[in-house]
Amino acid sequence: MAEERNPMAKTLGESLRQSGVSRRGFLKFCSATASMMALPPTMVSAVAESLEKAKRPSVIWLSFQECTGCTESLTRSHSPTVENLIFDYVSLDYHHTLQVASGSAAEAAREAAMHDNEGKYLVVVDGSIPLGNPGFSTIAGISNLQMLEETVAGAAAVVAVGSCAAFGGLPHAKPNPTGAVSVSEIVKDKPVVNVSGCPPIPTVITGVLAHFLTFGSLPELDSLGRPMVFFGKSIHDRCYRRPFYDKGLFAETFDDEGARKGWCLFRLGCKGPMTYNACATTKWNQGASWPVESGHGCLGCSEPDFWDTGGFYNALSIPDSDVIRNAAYVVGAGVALGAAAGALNRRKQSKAASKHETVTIDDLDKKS
Amino acid sequence: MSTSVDFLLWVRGPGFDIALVVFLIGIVIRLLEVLILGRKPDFAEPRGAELGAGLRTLVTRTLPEQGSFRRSPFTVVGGYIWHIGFFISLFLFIPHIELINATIGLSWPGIASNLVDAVAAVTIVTLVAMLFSRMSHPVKRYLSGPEDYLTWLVTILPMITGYLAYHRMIDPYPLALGLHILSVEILMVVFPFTKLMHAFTFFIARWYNGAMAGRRGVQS
Amino acid sequence: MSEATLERGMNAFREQMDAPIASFFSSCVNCGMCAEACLFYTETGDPRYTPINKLEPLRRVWEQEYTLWGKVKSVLGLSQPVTDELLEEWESLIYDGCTLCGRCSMVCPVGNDISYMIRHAREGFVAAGYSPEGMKGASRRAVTIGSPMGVKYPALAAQIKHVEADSGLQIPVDVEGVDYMALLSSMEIMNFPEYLEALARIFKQAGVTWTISSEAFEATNAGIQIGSSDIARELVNRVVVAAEKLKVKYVISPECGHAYTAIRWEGPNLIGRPYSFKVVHILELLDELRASGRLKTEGMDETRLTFHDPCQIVRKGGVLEPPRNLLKMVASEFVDMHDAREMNWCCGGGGGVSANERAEELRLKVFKRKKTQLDELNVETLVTACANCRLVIEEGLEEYRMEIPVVGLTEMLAEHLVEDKSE
Amino acid sequence: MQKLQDIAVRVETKEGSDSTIDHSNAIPVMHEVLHALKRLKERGDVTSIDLNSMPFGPGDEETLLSYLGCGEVTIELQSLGKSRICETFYPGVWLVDHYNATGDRIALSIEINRVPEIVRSQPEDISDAIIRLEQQLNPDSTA
Repeated sequence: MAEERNPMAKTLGESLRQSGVSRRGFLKFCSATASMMALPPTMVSAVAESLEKAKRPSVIWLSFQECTGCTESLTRSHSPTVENLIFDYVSLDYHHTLQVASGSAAEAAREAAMHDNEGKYLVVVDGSIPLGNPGFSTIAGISNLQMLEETVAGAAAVVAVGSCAAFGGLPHAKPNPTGAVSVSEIVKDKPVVNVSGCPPIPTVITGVLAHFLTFGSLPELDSLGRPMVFFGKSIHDRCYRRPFYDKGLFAETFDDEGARKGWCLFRLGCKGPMTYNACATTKWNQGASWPVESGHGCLGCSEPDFWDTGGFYNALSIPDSDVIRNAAYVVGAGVALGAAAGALNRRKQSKAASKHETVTIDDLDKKS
Repeated sequence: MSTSVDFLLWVRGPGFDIALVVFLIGIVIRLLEVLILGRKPDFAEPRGAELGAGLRTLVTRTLPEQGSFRRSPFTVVGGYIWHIGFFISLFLFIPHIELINATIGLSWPGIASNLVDAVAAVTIVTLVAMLFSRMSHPVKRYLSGPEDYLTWLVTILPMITGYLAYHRMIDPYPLALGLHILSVEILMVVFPFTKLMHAFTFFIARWYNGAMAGRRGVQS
Repeated sequence: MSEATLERGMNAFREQMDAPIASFFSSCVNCGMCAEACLFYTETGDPRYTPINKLEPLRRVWEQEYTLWGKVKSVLGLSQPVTDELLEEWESLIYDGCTLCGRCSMVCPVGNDISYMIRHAREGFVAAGYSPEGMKGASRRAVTIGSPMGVKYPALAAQIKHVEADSGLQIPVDVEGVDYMALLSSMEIMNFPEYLEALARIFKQAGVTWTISSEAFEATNAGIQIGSSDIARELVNRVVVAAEKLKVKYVISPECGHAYTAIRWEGPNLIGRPYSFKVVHILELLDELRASGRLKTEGMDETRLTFHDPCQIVRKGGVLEPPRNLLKMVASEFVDMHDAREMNWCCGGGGGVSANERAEELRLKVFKRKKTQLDELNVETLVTACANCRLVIEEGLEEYRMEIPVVGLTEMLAEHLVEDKSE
Repeated sequence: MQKLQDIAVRVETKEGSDSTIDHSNAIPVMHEVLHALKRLKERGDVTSIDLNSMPFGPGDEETLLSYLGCGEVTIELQSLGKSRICETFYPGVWLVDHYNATGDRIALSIEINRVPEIVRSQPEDISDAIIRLEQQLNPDSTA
């Protein structure tokens, strides 16, 4: 009975074997897992070795100021499916949207999971936390901040899923009426992984969870706390349209010849060069496509403040101002000032000429 | 200025506007300051025409005089490499062309980015070598003051930040891009107040030199 | 009695400022290439002799008084003022260490005419009282006596008599209405009287009507060398008055470099109007006579010889082709130096340096440049067309124990003149 | 419900034909395969290339798969869903295509090996087989 209630007692290897999965099947599972974690195929045996001993961690999923897009994304995960995920990888003990329990039963489940897995459970957060007024977002009468703080207290690590949780996201966009902040601005004493994206790629969410399951640790992170394996390269660097960029072939509008030929979308405001994510390789919807492949530039949704970078259709480096008009005024002002400076110089010149005392042979010497 | 994106937004917004104002006003003032001074009339009977000789010198000074080349090949070759490299990086790198196109509507074909990358690397190395030369060559060391080192720094900074941004060696990218733009803005702000002005005034200088010599019947 | 003061010097610097100078200072990038064009640097290795560095005082005046930014810097106390100490230190650079040869102006990649600036900078130095004693003396003698070497007309008259006796030719003096008025440099009167005889013989053969003015025979202009337009104006004016009084069509500048610059290029600007006559260099006139067939020579000099291009006549005077056209008439083994014509190296004594006794050691040191050039060629004779170059080179050759005779081109031509048998 | 991958995506080309646009990311993979095959022959090195991590453009994967084709051997694996393993036109180059229980692809890779690892009978499974076989033959010997 205790075993039933605490799924972490059994290793993944044991539970798979018990359910009649062969070693070959296990290896297949490991290959898929390695691929999901974006690990090289040479890592499959290491993955297998770890997974053999791995225990399904308890996961508590908290949703704050969010749109449920992240959960929607997760449920679109095909590798593994969300069912696989829950059955094979984790014990999802609390999730607003997915759990059957509701009301006080739901909160009781959360508290039980926290109690039973003290120090070992994983907290997944989607959505930002309003600091402006705790009342802006509450669950069961508990403010987001309070719930986060008490849930995280006994957690092993926190995964901030989606750009809202990772960087504040849309609620944080100017002028940020709710005073929204990211998870990492509140949680300072636990490791926080940011799985940014609006929404994040489902495989990336599951990949991070799988990594925690497999190795019992968090993956290597970049400077923004994102897993390197998924966020280590820019969209631009892995974009199949990159050769067009290098050749200077750009679509000018969304329906011109260049757009039909699949040329680079840089001029249409693509944020690929500044955006780090795995879209270009992992793609979306069972590998069907991704934004650039469907003909629209990257919005940079996995980057901090992507909402405030001055328009989705403007290139990042382009100045906002009307340069030609400003330059005209400025040059006009320059001409006026320059003419004045020039006139001063002329005056100095002619004043010197008028002050000129003829040099004669009698005043070649300096008298001291 | 809490995040790198805020920083980027500032450098490409108000920062750029400030730099542009200083750059343009500064250059126009400097040029007018020079030109309005004028020249005294020359009553000596000319042997040759000023115009043709002046224009020719404008072009011919681009090539070094043979003897100077033999005596200071490093200065000449290094100067060529980094100037050309700088201009290739500035004007033939596709994102720069895009920027110019987006701001003033002029466009021209660029070259492959990896080629620009190689050119930029060579340019940076050459600029470093030029600095060593400035610090070690007796004449250059003697002539050099803080301004010479400052202008070197503000010239190499956009090259380095551009290189780092292109290779994503600064994280996060908006910070890299912001630093690159900022370094260019520093260059623009410093420009009118230093010897960097030679990029504009050398036209005037060469013309006067050629014209004055041409008047005497010598092609300088 | 007035005196030279820093204030007068500063005023002169301010007065000299014009668009060319401002554009030159704006353009300098301290690349140091002008050093390599200057024999004072190449032969001493002292970076202070870098041409653009010689202009530091003028540069400061430009930056601090003629640029908005420089004015701000001055107010903030970020710039160093021009002081007596600075001028004193720089005096030796701008007078002893520069011959105004203009070679640096030919190589500057941004196009700076450095020697133009040095000529103007000297105005400030002289007004502030910082010029070499030797040049001051030459100026005083030129103004008071009429010649920097102290030659008065009686001395010339004696030489004329001597030449007339030697050659049996008449030297016309103060003849009105002739075509040409010839000028001489004191050195030609005192050291190379052959020049006068050569003129007489050539002009006789070519049928040129000419004269010498007893009032203004001196071609040299110490004012140009010391860098005082006021003194230069006084000296040029004497020539102009004499030439206009004698109603000549042309004034002939002799084989003297800076005399040509003074009378041909600076003169009209010093007196502030064009001349009523034209100025030709003797080589220009000879070349013209050659071209029109009025100058006939016979025989060829078969020694291996080369031509030293005087800076002020060739590079800064534009008399490029005549010397070579004329040499071809009389020399079969003519070779050019490695750097010749407008890129020739200075003898080291121009721009007043030869009149500046304290610069002698330096002048002889930098003569190594000419020595190197000559060593490369292995010539037997050196021809030139400037009395000052000639004297400086002769001294230099003596210093380095080289036995190469130095000949004036005009005299050389006269030696090969076809003798008129009709008389 | 119709699956997304079942929606026919046709890449439009200028001529409007069905041929796919080559974004030329297939050729570099083919080169990688060639080098791996040489290593397999010379040193017996096994290589596996995960195609999920390739920055393929539309049509690139199709192009690559059509280059590789399907050769003499095709193996179907039934374990935690179906897996299709086939030797390509190039012996030693295998395409390993894993699906989950609901029929979604979970991994696609190229393995350069004499026989793909996953096809070999695993020692653990062999041990298990021995036990089960013994049980089968001597149902009474174990309790």
